[in-house]
Amino acid sequence: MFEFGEGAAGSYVSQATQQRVKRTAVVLTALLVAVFVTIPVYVMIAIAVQSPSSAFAGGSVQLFVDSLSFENFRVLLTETSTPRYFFNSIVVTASSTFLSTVIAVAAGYGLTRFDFTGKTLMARAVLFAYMFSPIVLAIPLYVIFYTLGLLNSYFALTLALTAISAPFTIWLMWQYFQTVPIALEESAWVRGASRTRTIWDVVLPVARPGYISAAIFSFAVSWNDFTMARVVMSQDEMYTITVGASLFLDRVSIGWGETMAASLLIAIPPFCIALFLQNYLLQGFNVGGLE
Amino acid sequence: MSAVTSVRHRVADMDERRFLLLATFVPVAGFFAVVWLAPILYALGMSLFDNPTGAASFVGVANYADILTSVGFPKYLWNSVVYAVSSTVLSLLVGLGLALVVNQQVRGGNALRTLMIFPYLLPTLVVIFMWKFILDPNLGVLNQYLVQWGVLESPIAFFSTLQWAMPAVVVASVWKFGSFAFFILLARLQAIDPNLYERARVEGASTWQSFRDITLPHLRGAILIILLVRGIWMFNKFDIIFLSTRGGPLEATTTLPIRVYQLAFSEVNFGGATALAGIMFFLLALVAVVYFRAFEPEKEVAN
Amino acid sequence: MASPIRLDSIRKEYSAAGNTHVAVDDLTLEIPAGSFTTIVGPSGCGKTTTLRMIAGLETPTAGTIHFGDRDVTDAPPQDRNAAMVFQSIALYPHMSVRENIGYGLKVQGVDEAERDRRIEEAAETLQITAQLDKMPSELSGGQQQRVALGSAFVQDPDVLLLDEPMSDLDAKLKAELRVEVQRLHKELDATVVYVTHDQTEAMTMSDHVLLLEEGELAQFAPPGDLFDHPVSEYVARFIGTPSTNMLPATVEATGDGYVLTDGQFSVPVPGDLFADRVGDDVTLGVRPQYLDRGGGSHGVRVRVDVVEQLGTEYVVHGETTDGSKIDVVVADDAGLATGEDFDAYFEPDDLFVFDDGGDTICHGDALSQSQPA
Amino acid sequence: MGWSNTSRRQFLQTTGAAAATFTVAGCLGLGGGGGGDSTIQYLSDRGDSKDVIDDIISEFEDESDYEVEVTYTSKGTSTDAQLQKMKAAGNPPDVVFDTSADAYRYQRDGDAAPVNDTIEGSGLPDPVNVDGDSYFVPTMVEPLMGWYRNDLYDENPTTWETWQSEAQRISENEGLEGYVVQSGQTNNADTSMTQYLWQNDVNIYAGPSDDIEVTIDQGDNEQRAIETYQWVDQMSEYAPNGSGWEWGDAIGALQQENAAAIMSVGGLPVLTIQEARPDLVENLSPTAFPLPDGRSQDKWWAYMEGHVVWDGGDSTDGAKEFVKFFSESERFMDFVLSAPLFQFPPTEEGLNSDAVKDNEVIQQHQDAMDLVRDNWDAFTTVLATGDDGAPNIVAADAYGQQVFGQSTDQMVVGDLSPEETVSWVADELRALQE
Repeated sequence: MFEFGEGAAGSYVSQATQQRVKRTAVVLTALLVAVFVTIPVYVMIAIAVQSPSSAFAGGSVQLFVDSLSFENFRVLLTETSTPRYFFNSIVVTASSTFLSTVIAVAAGYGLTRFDFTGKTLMARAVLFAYMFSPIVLAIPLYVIFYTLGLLNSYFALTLALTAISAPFTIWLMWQYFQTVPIALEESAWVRGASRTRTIWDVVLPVARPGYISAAIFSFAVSWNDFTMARVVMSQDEMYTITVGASLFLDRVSIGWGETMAASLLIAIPPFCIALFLQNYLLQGFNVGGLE
Repeated sequence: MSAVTSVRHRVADMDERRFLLLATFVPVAGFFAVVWLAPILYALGMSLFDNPTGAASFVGVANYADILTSVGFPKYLWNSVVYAVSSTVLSLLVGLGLALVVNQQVRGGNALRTLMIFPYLLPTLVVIFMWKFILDPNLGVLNQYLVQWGVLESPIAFFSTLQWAMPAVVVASVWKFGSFAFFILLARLQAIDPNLYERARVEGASTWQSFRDITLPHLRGAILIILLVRGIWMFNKFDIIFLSTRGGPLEATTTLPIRVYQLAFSEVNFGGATALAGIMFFLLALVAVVYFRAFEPEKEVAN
Repeated sequence: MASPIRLDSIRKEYSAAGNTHVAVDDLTLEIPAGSFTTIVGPSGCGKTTTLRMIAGLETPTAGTIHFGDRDVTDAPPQDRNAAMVFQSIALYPHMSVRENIGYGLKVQGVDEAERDRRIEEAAETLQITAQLDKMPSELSGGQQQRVALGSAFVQDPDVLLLDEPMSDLDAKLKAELRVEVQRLHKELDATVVYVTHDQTEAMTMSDHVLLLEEGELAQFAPPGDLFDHPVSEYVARFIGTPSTNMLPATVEATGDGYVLTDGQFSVPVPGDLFADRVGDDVTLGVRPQYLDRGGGSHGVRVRVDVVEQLGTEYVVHGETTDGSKIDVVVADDAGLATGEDFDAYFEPDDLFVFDDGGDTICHGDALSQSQPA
Repeated sequence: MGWSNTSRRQFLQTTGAAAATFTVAGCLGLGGGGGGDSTIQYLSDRGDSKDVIDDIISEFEDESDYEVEVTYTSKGTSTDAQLQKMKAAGNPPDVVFDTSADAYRYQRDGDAAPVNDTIEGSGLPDPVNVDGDSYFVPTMVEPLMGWYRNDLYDENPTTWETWQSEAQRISENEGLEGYVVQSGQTNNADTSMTQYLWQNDVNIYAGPSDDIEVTIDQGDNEQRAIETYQWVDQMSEYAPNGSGWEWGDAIGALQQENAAAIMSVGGLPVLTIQEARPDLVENLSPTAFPLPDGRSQDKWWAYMEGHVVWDGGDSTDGAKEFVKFFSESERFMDFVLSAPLFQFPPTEEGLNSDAVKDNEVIQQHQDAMDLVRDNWDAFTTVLATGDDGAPNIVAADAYGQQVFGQSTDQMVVGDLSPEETVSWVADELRALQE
């Protein structure tokens, strides 16, 4: 008779069986996750590219597209300010991504290369910044930006978005720079390069996977943002796509078809990034990892 | 040898060093002062006033006392903990599972990787549109198929049923945030020396044993950090819950951030809202300090 | 122009968490211009710190450094016309081999044509011409090391610093590169300072060896001097393989003079050195190569532990009767087996005598003069 | 509280100044965020009518010295959130588009300025009149309205009893639920529950504006309220779980043929369903709320939305000019009719105007229009529920927190009995008075 007990897997089941079990588990997990991740995206696309009357025909949702229609997109592009909102989103996302990355590279470099009092404190403060519920910060930030005369400016929204992403990007670059050997810089110094020049010639190129990851993260934060844009922007022509969409989508004449079409448009930049830059992302987390 | 230079400095180099030091920290510090420190202090200041945005009157810690003794507080706190813990742990498990899979170099692993990062980059608004649509009792495809296949007799309104609302919100959260853990863990997995596994196999360890004794210990640091950072983020998560259930039904998904919002904007009690935010901040800080003491995740971070 | 390097009372402290660690303490020496000096010593003795202070990567806590007449103590590394090869090789992963080698020249503003000429010249010397347009990650370890050498060499530095550049290479490559480095030294008009923990490298390559002991200077001398005239028990033990045997003995006065004895041997010694040490414990150092099974003026009984074959020779590891470890190098193991006993003989000529503080009292040449005629 | 005020202002200044020092942008100087004296800040959740609003504004700007800067908010609480921020910064808006109930709240807090000029002699209703001053300029009326499937229901069931038996028949025989009971903190749930209570003549409140009393659990009201909750509870048997349902969710149920009737607002359901299920529209008929036998339809919930002029903004006078201009504008009817059948003019005169008669959508749904005309006199805002229609701040606050919607949730989801629900809701209402 078979005996099952402690260590049975190790002792009695052959390596081949174990490998087979493992293989099956691997494939099953992969499939499950793939399905879990894909289905909502597919549903979004399916609803977006059908006219509402064919998507909902007969009282059930048609997921199998048999007649393509760009009616939903036409409504978005002609009857709403979607293009303008998109433009705004791209402007602030790009500038916040840039700013957040620059700040992270600077702070990450400083944290790993200089020793000064208050360094640990500062590093911790970065983490503690995330502990304050951001909802109530809307009012103080509004007051501050108002006082500075910065409401309805790309600049203020860029600052606000960077505030959300910077703690994490700083942390990421801090990690990353710890894996960049200081000997690379020293070797440049010995060969006559100033510290500043060394940063351009050596540090930045070597840290590229790190800051690309940081940039992708801050992109995600900025593109995702709703709250900060709501705080800073109060004019229709300055709204970002998420705020703008939330406004026009609650109109009486807008339904799920347009909603999904808007979602699809919003999803295009993230999709491109996922497709083209994910290798960098992995490298960034990899070397930058949590060593 | 230490990378950090010593107490005495050369004059010429000193200037450039000081310049770089200032260049790397002053903007960052100033920036943080404006966009984090000032608003936080401002909010904490407001928490000491009644009607701080109107005819403010100083009430000391009365707002704090009111919040802590209010009937709903324990329930909202519990909801927050349930939401933060379950969504963090589940995204960790999903991320870990998938990272292990992709690390096995299965065919299509790269496609999976692309798939995984995509939800993370999508705005919450869009994520919620998707999930509301899928789980909707009327339009939702999930209900449609479950009823069609005879699994359910009648559709379930996932976001508005007492027992389903929280799980539904958690599922949507895990969908969006699973890849955060995935990428960090995958990176760590790929950094493990394959020789260790070879050695374990030679020494007769089973697949499970080598996972337990080699893989897990190597991931420990990453897991600790994910739990901490993600946990804090999820505890303070507002939009995903608000957009999907607004805290309902019957406060089943009313977490502390949702409560902050209700206090601030539907009950127009900004003093109370900021006091609650203050309480949450102190709770998180406390947990973080204990966590730092107990697990020392910083060791994994800073040398 | 190669310049001499003068260190004056150099001290380097690190403080971490309230503790002060002294890495280098009161180091004074002058490295002659154009010489090849090796810094050796066990891990943590301050070798690399000393080198980094010469490079300008660390600043001394106290003391001064001069290159020739120029005080460079406070000069940044950029201004020293030094070149350095790092232990980690430190090639820039994002630059091709050509760019790596030429980076220093580029920084100095050398025009491209001149740069290319010098890069190619260096590449030829180091036999890496074929690799010039590859990326560092495509090279083998030995080739990477050559590129690192080339990068330093191409700059025509006054001072060339090498920090354990071969520690990660296999023995064959090491041997090859050792020759390469020496050849470079000859071609270059530079003072070379070379850090290693490998004494064979130190002894074979250099004109001068600086041996450090916990941050302090143990001995600074040409390799032969270090081998033949160690200034302390520490130097004697560190230099030479296998390590110098240490035999405890006592100074005794006999009727016609003084002897060092442990009961088995009794080595007569001159009174001028030992008269006032009667009764003191001393240590006799004798290199395993100078112990002889065949016979000699003094002997100790050795019990064999292990016999190792080392090329044409054998090293016998054993114990003396009082339990001290002793190694003997013999040309022929002659069937020595574990547990067997034999006598090992030495001549007073080959001895070093150390006091109980580890300082040298005298070397064998001083003893031989006192031999009774 | 002079002392506290000072300390708060100092606190504001210190924080503001600190922020200013810290940022490079500090050199851009103070103030200027919301514009100077000649800019009117206008807060509106009518993104639907953006084109018309922009036209009216540009006409206004042509004729006056003011400029109007609009901030659109989404429906729901985002107007409140925006207001909070602007108040905190000492930069309040000058005109807010909101409901009459909100206007009354602002008046109570001392934030509203009188708009007598616009109201007097205009024939407009005057729902927020305090001590002879008017504080609200109505621009539109949005009555609740139900819609049912005329192919499943043989005719309009009208009474509680018939609705119940018909809903039961449909639920049991037609493969979809007969009705929808919305519950929870949503406008749809709150208005529906309030209207059900009204249908059974429950007087939730009594007393003049300055002495509102909660009477839902007093005298006969209690029994009638219990009956109402009992009926709703029974209807929920023939309805999908509608917890947390807002207007759109209920409409979804109708559109996807999961329910055969819903209570909603105006023509909103047909406007939405028109797009996704044009084939279904002809099967939908409008209805009043179900009515118990023997009762008459004398209170019909209608939102009244319009303009409030904020007191203490930079351009109060300009704002008064603007709201007057807006109401008298030629494009005014276009504004109202930008969501026809959902928004109606604020006066009977407007209702009978050619603009309404000629509207294409309204023409297609004459039955809904008839319902509005026939019940015009019964239209009541939740605010006007004090004695003789006096403004009722408790009702306004209760709507603000959707207490009645929550009460339905307590019963249907939380399993309170109708009796318990009535006392629960009475307690909640009294708590609002504290």
